Amino acid sequence: MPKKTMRDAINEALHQAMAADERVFVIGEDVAGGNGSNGRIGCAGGVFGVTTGLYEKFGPLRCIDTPISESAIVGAAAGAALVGLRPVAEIMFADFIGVCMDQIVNQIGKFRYMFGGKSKCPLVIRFTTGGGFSAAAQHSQSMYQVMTAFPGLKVVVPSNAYDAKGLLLAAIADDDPVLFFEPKALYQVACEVPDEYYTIPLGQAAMPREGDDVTVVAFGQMVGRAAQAIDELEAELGITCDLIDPRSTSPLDEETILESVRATGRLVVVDESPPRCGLTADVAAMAAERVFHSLKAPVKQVCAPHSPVPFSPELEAAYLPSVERIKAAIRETAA
Amino acid sequence: MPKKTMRDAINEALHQAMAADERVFVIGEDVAGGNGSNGRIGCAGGVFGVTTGLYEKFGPLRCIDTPISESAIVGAAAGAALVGLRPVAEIMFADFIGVCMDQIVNQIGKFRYMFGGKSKCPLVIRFTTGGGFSAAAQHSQSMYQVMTAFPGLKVVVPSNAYDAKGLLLAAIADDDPVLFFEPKALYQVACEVPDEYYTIPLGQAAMPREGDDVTVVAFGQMVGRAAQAIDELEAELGITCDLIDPRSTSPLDEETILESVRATGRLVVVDESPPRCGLTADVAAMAAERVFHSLKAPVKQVCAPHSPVPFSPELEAAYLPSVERIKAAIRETAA
Amino acid sequence: MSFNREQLLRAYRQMCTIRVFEDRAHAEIMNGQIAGFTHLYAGQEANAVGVCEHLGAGDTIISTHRGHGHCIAKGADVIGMMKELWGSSEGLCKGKGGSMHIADIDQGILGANGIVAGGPPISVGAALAAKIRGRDSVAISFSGDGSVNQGTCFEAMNLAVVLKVPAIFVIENNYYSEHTSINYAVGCKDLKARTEAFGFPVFVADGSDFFAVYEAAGKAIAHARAGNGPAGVFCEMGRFHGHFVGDPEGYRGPGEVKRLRQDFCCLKKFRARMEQTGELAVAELDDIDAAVNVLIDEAVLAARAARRPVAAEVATDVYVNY
Amino acid sequence: MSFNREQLLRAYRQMCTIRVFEDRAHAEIMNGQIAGFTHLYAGQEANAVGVCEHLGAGDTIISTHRGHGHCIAKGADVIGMMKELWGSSEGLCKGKGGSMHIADIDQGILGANGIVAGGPPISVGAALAAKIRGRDSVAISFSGDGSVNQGTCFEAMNLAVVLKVPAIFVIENNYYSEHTSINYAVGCKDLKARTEAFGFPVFVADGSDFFAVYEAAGKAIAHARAGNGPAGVFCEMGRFHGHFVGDPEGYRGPGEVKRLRQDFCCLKKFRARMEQTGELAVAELDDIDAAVNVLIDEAVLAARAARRPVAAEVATDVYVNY
Ligand SMILES: Cc1ncc(C[n+]2csc(CCOP(=O)(O)OP(=O)(O)O)c2C)c(N)n1
Ligand SMILES: Cc1ncc(C[n+]2csc(CCOP(=O)(O)OP(=O)(O)O)c2C)c(N)n1
Ligand SMILES: [Mg+2]
Ligand SMILES: [Mg+2]
Repeated sequence: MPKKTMRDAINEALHQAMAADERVFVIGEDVAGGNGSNGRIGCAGGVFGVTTGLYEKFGPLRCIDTPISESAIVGAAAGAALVGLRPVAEIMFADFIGVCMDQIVNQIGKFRYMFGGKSKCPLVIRFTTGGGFSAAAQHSQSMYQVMTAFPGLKVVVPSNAYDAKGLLLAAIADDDPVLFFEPKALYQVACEVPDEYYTIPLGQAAMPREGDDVTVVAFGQMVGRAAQAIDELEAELGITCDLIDPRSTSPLDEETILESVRATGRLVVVDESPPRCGLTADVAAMAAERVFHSLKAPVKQVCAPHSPVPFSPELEAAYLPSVERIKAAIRETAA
Repeated sequence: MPKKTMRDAINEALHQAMAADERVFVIGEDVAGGNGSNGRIGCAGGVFGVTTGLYEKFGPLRCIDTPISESAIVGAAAGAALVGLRPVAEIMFADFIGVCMDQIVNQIGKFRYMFGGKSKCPLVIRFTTGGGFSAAAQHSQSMYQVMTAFPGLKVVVPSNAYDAKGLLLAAIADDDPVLFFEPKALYQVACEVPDEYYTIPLGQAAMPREGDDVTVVAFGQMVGRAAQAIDELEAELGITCDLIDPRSTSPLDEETILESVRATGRLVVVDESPPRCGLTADVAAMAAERVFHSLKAPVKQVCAPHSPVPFSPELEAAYLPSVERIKAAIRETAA
Repeated sequence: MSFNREQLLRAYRQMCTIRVFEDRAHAEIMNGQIAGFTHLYAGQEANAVGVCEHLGAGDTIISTHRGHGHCIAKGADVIGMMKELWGSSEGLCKGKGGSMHIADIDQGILGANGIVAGGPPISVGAALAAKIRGRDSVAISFSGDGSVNQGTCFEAMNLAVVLKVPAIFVIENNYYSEHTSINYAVGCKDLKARTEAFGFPVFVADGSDFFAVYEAAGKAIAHARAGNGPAGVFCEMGRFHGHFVGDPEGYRGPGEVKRLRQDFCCLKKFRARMEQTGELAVAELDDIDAAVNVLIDEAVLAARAARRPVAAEVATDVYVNY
Repeated sequence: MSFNREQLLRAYRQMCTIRVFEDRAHAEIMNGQIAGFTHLYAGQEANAVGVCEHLGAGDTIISTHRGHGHCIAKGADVIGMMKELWGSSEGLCKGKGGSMHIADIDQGILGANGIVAGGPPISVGAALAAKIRGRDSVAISFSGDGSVNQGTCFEAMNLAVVLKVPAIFVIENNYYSEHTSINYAVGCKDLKARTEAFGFPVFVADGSDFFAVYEAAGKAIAHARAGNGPAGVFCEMGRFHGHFVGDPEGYRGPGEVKRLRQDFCCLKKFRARMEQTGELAVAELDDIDAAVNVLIDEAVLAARAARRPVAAEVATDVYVNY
């Protein structure tokens, strides 16, 4: 199978979704690029190049550049979805949810409920998420944990190129609004990705490692680090773990997690967001409530400190959960 | 001691803070009311009347009406705080964080960190929070659980008039930005409130009930319901509980909670927000991580369903955690 | 502009329906029959009707917190609406939305909206969909004189120009946002000019005169339908009730509401014109008044009798599937 | 407007310092010495300097993602800035902020800002503080031609008019927001007019001409200081580097950057004028160039040698106390 980076896999998904369904269009800042300039329209494909080629292929009515007006971008996607199209909006950095949160949370996320189940709002909003770029406090937040709190929205965070393609195609085909968070630190990471169209259902976890001693749940960028930690621990100490990558945080594949914890009795949850009201607490609390009697040791949360994301590379490295910290947590839990 | 409603207690706190420190001013929509009209300026005092009398007492430079521009309101407070004033901004409903989240989360909450500890941003933003008014999906959210996730902000949610006054005066005197969530369903509830100026430190929980069997942690509007549940259970079954009202969710008085759980071995957490990535999970996970070996039973979360807040009074009553549901959770945990 | 009898009868009936609906809702709220926050549109009817009488099935509107009038004008079922105010599961939104979220997607009503200026960006999206699909439908958003100061509203206006989509921004100046006058909250001297500076024409009318609104809205809609991009409508009008039911209205000048009800009542103006032109007889209008009163009586009775929601309904209708 | 020698020397030195700082930062980023996203101001120096030369200790500025120039112009220490770009704990922000968040509150610099149009509302607050305290200070916010389409920017403009505070909105039109031209992203024909429609005067200047900017900014600042409320400055200028370092610049027309560097270089224009008027000698300007190059060399050496932060510093400086 061909190897593709996550960036290319997502780009391919967008091409295939747009080719398959003429209701799909993309909208966002510089998703084409060059509009109004003396240069080439379509020169950008998003600042990370993820929408490259869509303008050439599908033209200005389906690859739409906008001013820097995130509320209007999201609102425009919402309105188009309400009347039957299937927009894919791009918000460059998840941090910019700050300037368009109302449209996402109070509008899109609530239409169906407020309207008594009589509307559908099938759209996807793509964001880049997370740290690893020394992009500092306003361009490095994960935010998916915060959006998981809001009923009416679905939230996806892939950890590899293969999943990213299948999940995005599923998200675009989904009749509910989906927030799709792309860990920007993984854009250049490649794995085997089929050329054809395929979907991965939302709400279904992957289990990239299976083992007996500890259940490790990790999200997005942290899945790779958790896998490395697990592999090293197996080699070093013979500890084996289930590694669960929920892939979507809403819906969350609770059963896969609970079943694993029932078997191992030990749980470590890893996420790069700060500790308060996040996904590590969410999953840990679920276990403490629903499989308490299976638990043999304290549940462990490995996450960022309660601070904004720092700029300096050394500080950011200390901020994000490292393979070492994950290993230490697994070791302690298994002890 | 005189009895005062929460509305009056907060109003008194604002009067006293403004009288004590000329750097304090209030700003928001209709905090005075009547500007530009043929009627009386100062006619409103906020839509809930909480800022009544401030315009008459302190004049137009310290009780400032604004257009409906929440980002600009919060930003204006932020800028004034950065240069040395101590603004108290009013955002009418916590739900409106949607239209000003960037200013709160990415600006105010991060200045000090991004600027290497060289700035202070001493401001308070007051919001009404929570359900109970049939105000439906866009005027009933709690939101304090979401804001707790963001480092750099302090978050307060009082459960009674006495605390509201002391906490607000502490918040205004605090050198960090404080988000102050006022449960609107409690505005008309009265208790004894001293006339004089006093403060209640942030990060220090109250324990309105003490007992042996179960630790109950409840937030804001839910504290009263939890107290009723506990009182009924004591009368009916002789079960006694510690009831902990954290009063601020950030900082959270972790020690008081953990100490109580160490003693009771049983924990029920009650909040009116939906279940995902909220405060019930936050507190439950903390217990499962840090006092796991003291726990004798599954930790219980009592919260709203994963849905927006409904309009219909019957539906809203079913949505918010009831005394009955809290009792059932305590009973099960104690069993 | 000329109207046939049917059009005239229909316009009057629509305005009258809104008025009676609102006045009755007011009474029922005062009686404690309707919960929540309700904002009444009485006094502004000519604006909603003057705009919506131009619209067809493919066109959409999106409303504000003050949504009843727009919904009725665009064809929402008043009985379903009244049941919704009552919080019944037979309501237009199964009692989940209430006054601030009344919607009827099938009628092209993208909802009342509890967030000031929540609607305009969404409306730009509906307009964009029309452009993408090559249809000639238009998308209307209603905004108040206060709402136009919210950032989302400005963004929507600029985006509509950039994308050249058939979005119509209807600005209803009822002089107040809550307790604050437009004279204070809109900093510039001329809101029409500020709006036009975004790059589209704004047509002005007396918002208490159906014929004037109809004409201005017609120009705006024709402009947009013809593919010229967005347009605006700007009308002044009086709000007869408080901002919300229970508002003490300390911001009103002496005799203000009385004067508004006297001089800026669209029903009175409509009747006066009919008397002048003879196009419709007084008796015909009286008949409409009577029929509308019967309809609203029925709606209230139906709402009172309608099924109350049960707890199991709380968590449904959140997702299509989850 | 007349300038004494000291003023002229200072203005040139400030512009030159920005240019050399930026070109060096560019080189060091290409070398892999500086991490993160960096946006360079080279080509726009006259704008920052022309505005900031009017300001005193009590005045504040708030910048954008493209913040180095504004910070230097308002008096930030360039060595501390360079250390900050390097992510050192000796940096102006202890390495926690980096290029996008350089700030120096004591100098009245309320920070570069990674959020487009994050600054204007905050600047209105600083201006409001001046009004409340009865001081005559002004608060400057810089915005790009793309940033003016963000809702927060519009809200800030209207609020400043409503509150009549001394906020100055400086709009830097460098023709692009990222890869998109102002011709596309600003829907209206005339951005100056759209801005003025908010209710304050906007003064226009050639942003590559220090003297022109200084004059326009002077009018705006005088207007605001005198208690007349906000004002604007609107300048065109060229951005010599890409939007961010690494930008392939596919949106540029043929020869565009070369032409900008040729015709819209503030240093060249300044030197040409000095030659013409004889106010300063070429040698004096050459001396400044040399001195500035020495300073920036020193800054880079200092940044390379500066203390690296350690893990324990990650979670400090979040709160005053917690
Ligand atoms: C974002 C937001 N801010 C504030 C409010 C509270 N609010 C509801 S209606 C209203 C006034 C709206 O004024 P206007 O736009 O003139 O509409 P009108 O009420 O006059 O119809 C306000 C401030 C809100 N619902 N949403
Ligand atoms: C809210 C927000 N949206 C988008 C971005 C990404 N972004 C950074 S700079 C920029 C372009 C800004 O253009 P302009 O205002 O003209 O400033 P210039 O870069 O030309 O100085 C964009 C879109 C951002 N930082 N914040
Ligand atoms: Mg109004
Ligand atoms: Mg620009």
